[in-house]
Amino acid sequence: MAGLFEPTSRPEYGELSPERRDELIGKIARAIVERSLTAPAIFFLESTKPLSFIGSQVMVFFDPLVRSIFNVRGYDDVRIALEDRRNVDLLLCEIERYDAEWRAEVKERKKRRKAA
Amino acid sequence: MRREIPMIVAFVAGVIIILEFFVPALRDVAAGIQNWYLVVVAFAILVGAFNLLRMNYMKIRHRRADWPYSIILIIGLFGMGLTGLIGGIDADTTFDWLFNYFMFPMSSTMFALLAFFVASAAYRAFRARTVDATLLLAAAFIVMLGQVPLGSFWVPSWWPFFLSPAWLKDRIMEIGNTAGQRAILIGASLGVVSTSLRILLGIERSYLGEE
Amino acid sequence: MKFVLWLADIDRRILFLLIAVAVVVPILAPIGMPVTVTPQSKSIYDEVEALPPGSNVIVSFDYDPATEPEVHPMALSFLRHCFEKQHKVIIMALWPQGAQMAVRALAEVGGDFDLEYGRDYVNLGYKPGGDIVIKSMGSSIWEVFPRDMAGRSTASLPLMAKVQSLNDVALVMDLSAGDPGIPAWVRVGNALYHRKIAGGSTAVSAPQFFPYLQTGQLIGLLGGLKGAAEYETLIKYPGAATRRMDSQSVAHLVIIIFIIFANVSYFISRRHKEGAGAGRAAGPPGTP
Amino acid sequence: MDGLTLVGIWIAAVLTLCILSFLYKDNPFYKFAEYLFVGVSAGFWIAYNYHNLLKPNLLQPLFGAPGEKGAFAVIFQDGRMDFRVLTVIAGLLGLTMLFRFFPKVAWVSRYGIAFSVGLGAGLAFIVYLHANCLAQIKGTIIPPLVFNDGFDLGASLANTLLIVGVVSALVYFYFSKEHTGVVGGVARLGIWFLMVSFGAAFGYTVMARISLLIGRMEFLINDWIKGTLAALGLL
Repeated sequence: MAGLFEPTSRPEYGELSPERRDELIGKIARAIVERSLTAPAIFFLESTKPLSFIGSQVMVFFDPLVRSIFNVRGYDDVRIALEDRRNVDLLLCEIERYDAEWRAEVKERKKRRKAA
Repeated sequence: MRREIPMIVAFVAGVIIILEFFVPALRDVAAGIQNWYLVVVAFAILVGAFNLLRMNYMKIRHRRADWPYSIILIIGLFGMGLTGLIGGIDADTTFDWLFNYFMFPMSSTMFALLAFFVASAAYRAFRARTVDATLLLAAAFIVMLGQVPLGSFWVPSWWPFFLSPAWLKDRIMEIGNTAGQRAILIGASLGVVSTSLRILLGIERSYLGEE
Repeated sequence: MKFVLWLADIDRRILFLLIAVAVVVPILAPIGMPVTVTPQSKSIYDEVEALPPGSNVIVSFDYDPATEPEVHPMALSFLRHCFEKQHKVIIMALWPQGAQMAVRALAEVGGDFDLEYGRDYVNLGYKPGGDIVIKSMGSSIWEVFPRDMAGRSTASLPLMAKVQSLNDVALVMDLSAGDPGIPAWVRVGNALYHRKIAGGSTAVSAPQFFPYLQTGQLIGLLGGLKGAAEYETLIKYPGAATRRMDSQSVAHLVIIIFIIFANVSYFISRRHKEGAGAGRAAGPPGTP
Repeated sequence: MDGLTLVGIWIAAVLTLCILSFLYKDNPFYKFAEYLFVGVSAGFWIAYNYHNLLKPNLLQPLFGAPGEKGAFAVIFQDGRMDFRVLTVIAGLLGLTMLFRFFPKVAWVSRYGIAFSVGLGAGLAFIVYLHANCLAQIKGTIIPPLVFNDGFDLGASLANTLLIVGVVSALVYFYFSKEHTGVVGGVARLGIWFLMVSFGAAFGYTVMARISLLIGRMEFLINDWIKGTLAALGLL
């Protein structure tokens, strides 16, 4: 029984460091924006925000199963991040910020290509 | 051997299911192991519930943020679970009463709450900023209008049918939506098919965990 | 200009209030708007009508209380239609809450007909496992469901004695709030066993199923509350869904007005600011 | 309405209001309901799993049910073979899953997992290929020009758009980051089709959520307020 209720090497019950949180949020935001999914993602996140905790608990429930079948990195981190609803807001802001940046960059690149 | 035998088990189980379509004699064998699968899934659900209990117990023990609420969660889990296990789950049992007056209202209100957020998300996110966003907005707009009686009652008789919300909605669903959803279905199914094949051939082994 | 900026930054609680009013007023003062029927709903109705009386129909309850207002009215009208046509109804569930919803539905509809349990309908209860459950039913329903919800041996029920596998079933109606649900029945029930599958689903997942309609893998689809209201109209027994369409109409109208306001204010403020950061007129999304 | 039902309706109403209080702001009442909901749902699932699966599909075939002998009794008392005894294997495979929680013997759980993953993969391979891949491709191989007693412009347009939409959206999936040349142009078109799908899905989502809210409001108005007034003889 010893290991059962003890922390393991996995960050199962820990809290997310601000650096790790920002890294995760940045990564998700980039993946969304670069696939041109900004608009649908904002709508989806905005409209399901109240359920973030339930989402995290569903992840806890399926954790042993998901982990059995797939090798998902960052599963724990996403789950822990979801427990705090404020992180969804941070993600929304980051998507909007990066979207503006990315679109400016693409425009710039097109201009340069035309000039060349 | 701790990895090889499970890999063989996975291969044999999967191949029986596939071969059954070509070898009718395997039908009884397949039927038998399918029933086993259901039992294993039932155990997997118990494992999930236990993991939920374990995580919340640790949250309480280590006094993490919001830990007192985890006590409520555990009370709910045992209250509902034990009532059902001991008293049965048929109509007019205590379990049924708990379902009707605890679980039912919470489950439905959680999702009803989203109505408000969907409305405010529509207000905040549906802006014709780019071509993408405009298409999204236009499709959503027409579908919302075309779905309800109020969206069409104002249409006068001389109005061209191809500009009526109900007609436009049907075309969006049958053409644009069907095309997009079908691409998603095909793309996702190719992913599932290749993952399944990799599992059966022993290329994908992450389900075996670390060494 | 001030008004436009105020609109762009409106406290979302004002929007919440407007939605609440839009929903509540029609409940207190019903309008009674007519419901038009789409071909997707009509084809399910026609199929039930065309089956010879006494056909075996599976109704799979794969939804939960969270989607009850949309899907439950479909369950009620579909059961009513089957019982009117004297079809034999086999109830099952791939969601545990679905089994409980089936108990409710039978209590609400059953009393209006002269029905005998085991002869006219059965409730086989819930099994976990989704696709595999349906797959097993293709070889033997008795084996997957050895006992019904109340613990009686399935093979001993007069209705089930004649229904050994999916091949003995004329139609499957799936009431679905996700997967396992319509997708699982299409994948296995239709693709492997060539059963006719009809579906009633939440509006959230309905758009996903349109590709199946075009290929005929799904014979028909009731989508959300509108679909439920359509079926009530078809069987000429208006109920909860038809009633709820009033509130639905008004709420849609309010949201559409929101979207128009938001875009007008967005364009005006963008022109006003001429560029710089105008794209984020709404400001960062904040908690309520 | 009996007393117990009235009590139940009041509990339901209070829990409903706890959750709706989130509209004002995140608060302890909402958190209370949120955690309770997760707990109760898990408990519900456990009870159903036992009564609807473990009992009829595992325990009763082995140990028997009222009026019916189990496999063990047939074998050991009557001395006859009963193949239901093979269900023991299912029980053992299921039990291995529980070993996950003990790091030293966690490898045992691989048996149950490997069995269910393998079997699931076998079925998924066939049904996804059949229903979601081949059938969908077949549904897209349709004539771009339709003739029904002459050229049918509407049907031709619909078919052509469907074919173009599916192909371009697939191009987008597989070359999503390329934005140059012909492929980039086709992928761009694919995004537009996907945006129409998402827009339609959002329109439907709005409809769904509103429906659910209507259901809750009907409960509060008709069952709770009017019901209580009726029980008190005021209505």
